[in-house]
Amino acid sequence: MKRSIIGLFLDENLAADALDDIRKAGYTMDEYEILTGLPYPEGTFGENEPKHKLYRWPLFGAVCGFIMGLLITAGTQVAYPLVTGGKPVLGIPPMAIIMYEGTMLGAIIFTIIGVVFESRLPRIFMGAYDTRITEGYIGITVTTSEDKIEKAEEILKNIGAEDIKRGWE
Amino acid sequence: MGNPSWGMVIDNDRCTGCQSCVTACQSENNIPINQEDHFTQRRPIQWIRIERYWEGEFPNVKARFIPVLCQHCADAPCEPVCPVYATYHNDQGLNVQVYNRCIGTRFCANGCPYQVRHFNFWEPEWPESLENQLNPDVTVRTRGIMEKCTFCIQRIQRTKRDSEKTNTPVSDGDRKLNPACVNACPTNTFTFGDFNDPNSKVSKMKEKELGGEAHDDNSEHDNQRGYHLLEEYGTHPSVVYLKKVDYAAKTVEKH
Amino acid sequence: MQEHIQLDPKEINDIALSPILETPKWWFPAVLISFGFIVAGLSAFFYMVYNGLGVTGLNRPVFWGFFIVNFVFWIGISHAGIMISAILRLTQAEWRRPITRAAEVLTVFSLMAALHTPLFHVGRPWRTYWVFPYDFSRGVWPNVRSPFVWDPSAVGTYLIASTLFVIICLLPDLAIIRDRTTGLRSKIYGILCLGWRGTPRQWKMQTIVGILLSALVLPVFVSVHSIVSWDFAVIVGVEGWHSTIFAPYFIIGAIHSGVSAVATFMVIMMWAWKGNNKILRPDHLDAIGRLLIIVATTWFLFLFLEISFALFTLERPEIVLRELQFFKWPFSGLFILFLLTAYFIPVPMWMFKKVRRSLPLMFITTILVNIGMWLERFLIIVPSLSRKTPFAFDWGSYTPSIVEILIVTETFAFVIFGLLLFSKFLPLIPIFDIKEGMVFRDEIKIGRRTVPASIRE
Amino acid sequence: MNPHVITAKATLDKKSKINNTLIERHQRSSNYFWRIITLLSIFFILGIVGFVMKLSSGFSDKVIWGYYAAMFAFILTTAQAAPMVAIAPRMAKAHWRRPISRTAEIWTIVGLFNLILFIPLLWVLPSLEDGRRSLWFWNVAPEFHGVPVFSPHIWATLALCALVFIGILLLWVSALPDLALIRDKGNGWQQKIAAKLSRNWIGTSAQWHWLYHRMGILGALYFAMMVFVHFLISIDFLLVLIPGWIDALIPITHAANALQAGVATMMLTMFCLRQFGGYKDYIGHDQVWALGKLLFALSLLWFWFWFSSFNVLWYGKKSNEQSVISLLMTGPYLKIFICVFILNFVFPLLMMIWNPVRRSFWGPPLIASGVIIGTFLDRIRLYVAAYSVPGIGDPNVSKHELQSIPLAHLPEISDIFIMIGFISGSILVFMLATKIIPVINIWEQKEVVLYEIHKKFHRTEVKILGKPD
Repeated sequence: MKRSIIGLFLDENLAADALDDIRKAGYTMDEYEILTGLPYPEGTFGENEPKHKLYRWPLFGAVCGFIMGLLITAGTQVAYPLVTGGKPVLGIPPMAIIMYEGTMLGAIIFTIIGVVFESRLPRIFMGAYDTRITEGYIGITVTTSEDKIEKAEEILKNIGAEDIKRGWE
Repeated sequence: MGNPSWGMVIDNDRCTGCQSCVTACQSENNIPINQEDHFTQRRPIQWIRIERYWEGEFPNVKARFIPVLCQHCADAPCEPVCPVYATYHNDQGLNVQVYNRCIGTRFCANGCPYQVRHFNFWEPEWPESLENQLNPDVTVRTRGIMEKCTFCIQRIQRTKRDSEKTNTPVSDGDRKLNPACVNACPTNTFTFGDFNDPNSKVSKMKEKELGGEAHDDNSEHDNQRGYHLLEEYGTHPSVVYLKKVDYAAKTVEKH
Repeated sequence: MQEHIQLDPKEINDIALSPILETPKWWFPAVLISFGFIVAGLSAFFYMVYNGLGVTGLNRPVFWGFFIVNFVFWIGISHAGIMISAILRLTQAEWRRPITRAAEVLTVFSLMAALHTPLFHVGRPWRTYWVFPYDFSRGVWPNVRSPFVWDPSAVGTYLIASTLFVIICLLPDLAIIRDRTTGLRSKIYGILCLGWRGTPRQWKMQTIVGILLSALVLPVFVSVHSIVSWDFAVIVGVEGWHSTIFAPYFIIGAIHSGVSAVATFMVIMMWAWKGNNKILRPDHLDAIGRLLIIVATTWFLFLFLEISFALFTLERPEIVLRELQFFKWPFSGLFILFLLTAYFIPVPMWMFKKVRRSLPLMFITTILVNIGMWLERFLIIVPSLSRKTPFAFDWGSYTPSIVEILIVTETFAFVIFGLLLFSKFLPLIPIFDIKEGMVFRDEIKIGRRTVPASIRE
Repeated sequence: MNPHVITAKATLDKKSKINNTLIERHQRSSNYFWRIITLLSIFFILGIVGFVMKLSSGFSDKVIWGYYAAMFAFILTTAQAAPMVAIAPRMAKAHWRRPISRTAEIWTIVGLFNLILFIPLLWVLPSLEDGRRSLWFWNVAPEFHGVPVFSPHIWATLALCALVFIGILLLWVSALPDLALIRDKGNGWQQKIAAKLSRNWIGTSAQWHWLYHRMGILGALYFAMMVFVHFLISIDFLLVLIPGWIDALIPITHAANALQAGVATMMLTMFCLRQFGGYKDYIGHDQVWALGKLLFALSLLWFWFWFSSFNVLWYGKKSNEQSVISLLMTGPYLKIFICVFILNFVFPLLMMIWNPVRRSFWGPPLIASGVIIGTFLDRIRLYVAAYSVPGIGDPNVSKHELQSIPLAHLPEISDIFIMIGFISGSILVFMLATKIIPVINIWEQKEVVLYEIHKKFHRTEVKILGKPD
């Protein structure tokens, strides 16, 4: 059973300090998290840079799409070989066009899936969250076991959070 | 004996523009009667039409006639553009139209430089008195699809069936085989036959009139009258036209 | 150039969400009117289906008319969105921020409009699904050599891509609405935004996907209109169509009309929701105006090339066609109107900063451009068909019927209707993008001078 | 937009340091440098020999001039397009251009050299009287009688001269402050030349304003003129020579290829300067990164232009178009075409989609060299084919169609001499020019120190770019 707590800040520096203290207090990086209403430059709060493998998704998708396109074009023409206008069955230019579209479609769809997956969405339980975050507040959540939660609250209070709320995880 | 490659030779020198081929075609192929409003709307359906051009100033005016029907091109521009294979080239050198498959994009009609493809803008209808003259061998086309000359494929198929029954080869120039327009023409403008059979009448005429190397207006070909309609589009039609013998002006029909 | 107003996130929320949270009074009438036009157009369509295409003005040889013109036109408009958002994203142009979403949404709806135009066009609409390879039972397949099979593949890809693009960029803004609203609405938006919280990881993905998708969608966008142009260019029989320059010519034309459409849309947004004036500034119109000058001039160059190379052949049919196109009434009149509206009126006006920064003038000029571009498509398609072959016997002409006009208005109404609905339920302004811009904007002081600057990671 | 791109550390230096180091680099030249110069001059003399051999063979038969024309077109598409790399980013106010803008501008001098190559072509190309088609519509209708018979020659020459002139003017204007710097701080013969060239530049704000203004105008003019020249050359010296070739896209394709080749040239030049010229501190990652992206985009563009004309010609079966395809692609020049296709499109595409390659120092230059070779082969494919087509006078050539496909025309010894000679010649000119005008733009280099600031943003380090309007 985990508890989670959120402290709200208005000033970026204050939030950054709070994050430092929490780190010093020995919370591991999967316990604390910083929530912002807009994308700050990376590492603004000294948070650790998230790792991701997003760039593999479009490539994989492209390969799938290409194969799909190949099946549609070559497959249909071989299965249904009607001569039209003296054009060769399996003529390159028409196939190239459709295979190209297939490739791009695959790449794009997989990119979207990849993004949703890599940003760990969809998320069912919001945990500790505050609606003011989307209005410019910066939230620092600590999600940890019952016993360590008090200390986190302590830290957030001392550093001077505007507001502190508790939530369930 | 491989597959035939049906084709036609049209001698413009013989054509008098009497339109009997048009009538014959209409009645053979269940083409709805083109009333006046069809023409005013520019939507008549004529699988074969007589193009009429006037030359010169009154009083010495010359009339030129070209019967134009589907050329059943070897490299037909209308075929590859159809998204659903509603028109394709069959093994007998015919450019066939599949009415059931057609969805009516009218792309083929734009592709065809001869403008022999016709679109059913309306549901076809006949006067009461003509309901019973419809040809049972030919489907009546619905609205919203393309249709065009088939070289009277129903006649070709029937003759083939008969010849298979009686084991007699299809005889060249058989009236049962010939398309309606060919039979109807009073001046034998049309000759129909198999270009794959070197002894057929059409092959002989083609050899005589269009033989030798690539046809152009060089002097050694002066006596030859054969040409393909709009051959600069590279469609390789299976209809050969013979120039009108005209000492005044050469190659008028070629525009 | 950028005099700007620094806003804090809350103000930005207020401005961007005002169309959603309180409905302007003109909204319902507008929706009703556009919906009325849609109903009228659709009933005209069913009347046409019932009676056959004879009720249109189409004939032989002019087999393609208003519907195809309209199809090409809407495909053209749809190229704005990706043009603006993708290219400006890749070049990191700061002024893109407020207009990307609007442009993309315009793309999506105009693509939908374009995609249902072929239904009106074909002779048997209830059979249109035959162009898709679905029939495993009978093994009857579509003909992949046909440009009309390339079209669905390309346009479909483009529609899916741009729709997903819009949706994925909407997530953070949906979260904002979720936090602003209460009760059921909040629940719904909460589900829609997939429980967005705004962790660094999520933001990083957002920033990356903007760039990555732009790079991926750009080639699609180029291919789409090239393929549409090949519907015409591959036809050898029609003199005015068979030209190799068509693909780039159509693309640049599409960008011309599309970017103008975006400018029009921006002006409308500024007028409709007064709050937007804090975010959508004349600066943005100015920037788009400059972009338009370049695009328009390039397009004009292509037009010039297309015409001069057509005459270059000096073949009789070509000359006849061009005579009809340029000198014979009514096409001559349309042609002059087209030149004036598409180039000679707007571009000289855009040269002046005053014009570029005035809402009404930009509105008028960009509307003019789109009238011109619609005429361009008309002048490419109809005269070429009516002088199709050397057979003077079969030359034709074309006058649209009321049914066609109704159906064409339907597509316009459809786009407006879609945009209205979107503006009611989703933010037309990319809120988080604006906020990012506010944070990333900076200044460099050099002596007495301050130079606008921006943070680059 | 990505953290892996490090700006060259020189951008962080003080202005004075930049001055001293750059002037020092400019004045010193190793004997390594002079050794290359001698080698190149030897090759160049070889080229002159080939040139004379060509001239001696006369202008009557245009077949033998095919490779010569290709050579001319190649220099036009590479060296004379390279300055765009300076002009376009300067208009877009992109800061990465600063270290290499001068390098790009110096390439304009090679244009002078290309003019020499151009002159004989004027005699090779027949006048309009032989009845071939032309965009000049000579004698097709009474109202066109005003057009002179030699319009293609006249206009192409004027345009080319204008291009070279504008280019050199642009170089001179943008070099003024640096020349003044050498005048003040330099020594030796370079200082004397600089003193003459730098006129009375003292850097008043009026002068700077004048400089920016002129550079903008000249840049725009250069671009317009370049496109115009490519139009004229590609039509009058290429397209019209093949009867039945009606391809409205050719002028634009020609210009686009030039942009691609120009970027490739700059990429390669940059690489050499960095590796061998000793400008490691000035030419950094972000130049390679930006140019690499450009090169990638332009390679895709190459394919798009090629395909959109090929597809149309392939789909329709008009005989004149089929014969053009078989002449230029599937016929005698098939092998060359395949190489071009791979080098100009496939290779860049497959390499550049990998971020590691795009970020590396070796990847983009490698691809660039491939693109340059590809462009060279492409010019050969087009021009040699076009020039090997017999003229209209020939009986089996009609105005509208190419009846018989001529065989592939192999280079003679003089052709090979000319290729070696004139390529090394243009490099020679470039290298000599760098001795007079500093190859790195010193004042733009100093300017960047104003507009590029690295500062702390809460817990992280960010780069702030200023965009003066």
